[in-house]
Amino acid sequence: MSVEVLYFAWVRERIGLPRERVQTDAATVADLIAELVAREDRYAMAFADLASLRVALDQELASFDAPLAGVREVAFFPPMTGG
Amino acid sequence: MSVEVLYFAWVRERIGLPRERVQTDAATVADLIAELVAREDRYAMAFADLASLRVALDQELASFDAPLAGVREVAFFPPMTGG
Amino acid sequence: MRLSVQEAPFDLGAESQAFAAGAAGAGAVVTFTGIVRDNGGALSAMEIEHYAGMTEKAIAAIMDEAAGRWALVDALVIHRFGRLAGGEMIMMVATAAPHRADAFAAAEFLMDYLKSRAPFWKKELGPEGAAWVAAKDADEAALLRW
Amino acid sequence: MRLSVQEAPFDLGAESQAFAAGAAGAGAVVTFTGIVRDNGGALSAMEIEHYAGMTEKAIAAIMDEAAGRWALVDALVIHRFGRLAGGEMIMMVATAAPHRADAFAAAEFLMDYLKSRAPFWKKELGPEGAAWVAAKDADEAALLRW
Repeated sequence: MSVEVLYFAWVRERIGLPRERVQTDAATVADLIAELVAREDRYAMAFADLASLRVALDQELASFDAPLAGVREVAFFPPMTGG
Repeated sequence: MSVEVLYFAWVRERIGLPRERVQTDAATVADLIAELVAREDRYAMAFADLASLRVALDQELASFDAPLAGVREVAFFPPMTGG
Repeated sequence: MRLSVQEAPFDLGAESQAFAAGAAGAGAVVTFTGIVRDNGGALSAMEIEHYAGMTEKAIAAIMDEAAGRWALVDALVIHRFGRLAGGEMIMMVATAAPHRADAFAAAEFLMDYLKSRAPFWKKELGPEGAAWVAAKDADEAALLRW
Repeated sequence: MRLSVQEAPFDLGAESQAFAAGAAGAGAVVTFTGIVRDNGGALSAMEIEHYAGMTEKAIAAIMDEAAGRWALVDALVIHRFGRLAGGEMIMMVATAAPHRADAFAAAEFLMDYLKSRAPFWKKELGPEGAAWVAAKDADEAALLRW
């Protein structure tokens, strides 16, 4: 399947792009991260510390073990600092 | 001695005036109240329930057993409802 | 810090804007505005009596207390007296602090103390006549949290 | 209820005045305004990134949650993104309720959730360069009280 993957803040800066289309057979968010990390160092750097990362599936906060089936948009970002 | 006595809100309405000069030898606020209550029914009505009254001496909240020596202004009023 | 006890209406927009713009170093500004409730469309009016002289002293003491407890950059209290129609603004409080927790806490503290320790008395003028607003036990209890 | 995620500045005075005037039946209006702190006179700037699309949804969900928990007459959230200079207003929240406790609680709740659950990220641009603002443990902990 194909998902749109978005990156924000320092995740975007480390990976070097704001979004990309990814072909994947990953069953969960964690599987998708493992695939990305295996690609290149810049992904490994961005995903080095999952405790400092958050993920949203179709614009809803989710956990790293959430399934990807049916998901169109995955976003990775640091803890939010609004307000 | 002579003190200025002020009344506010329903205390003022029951007694029928906003302020008056009072000649008194009362040692404490409670003594002053006793003298006023002995004067007329309207004072007795105003001071019938001390739990629903507050007193200020020279514009500072005080208690009913506070001494009156040196005090120039005594004010009686119900619990405040500002804000 | 500024306090004003006045009969005239105040301009919430202008006061809020000027307060926030003047609070150098603040990261957080909180305002509270009290309004005469129009009870279900039946516009009531309110008469606010106060103890001229003591009012300013009591509010200044409350503001000093707040400034001692929290890291405030600035604070403002405006409280009206006299006759107010339903929907009119009775009073406002504004606090400015580097961080939001201090601004919120100080504003709530000021409101709790203004409710029960500043010498104002409200009389509601409704369709069935006039009645002094009774102090609420909850308002007195609110002071215990500080 | 109204929410706006925008790059343009907003007018705190006009927004506060219009919000309070439009909140029929409210006795209490609370506003919170977040401002870019100028650190000791050394004016810094801030770049705010956000997740267009999710931002509005997340804020709307937070506002619905607040409306379900407290007796609110109205609520407003305005949050900016893009580049802001020191002293500029970042965002504001306003709540209107019959009574002050609800207005204060809802405003604090909205702020706590906007801090940690709305997809905004702040980057501070200071004299020594740019740095992403780290989320504070205290902000995450603040959510536990609701």
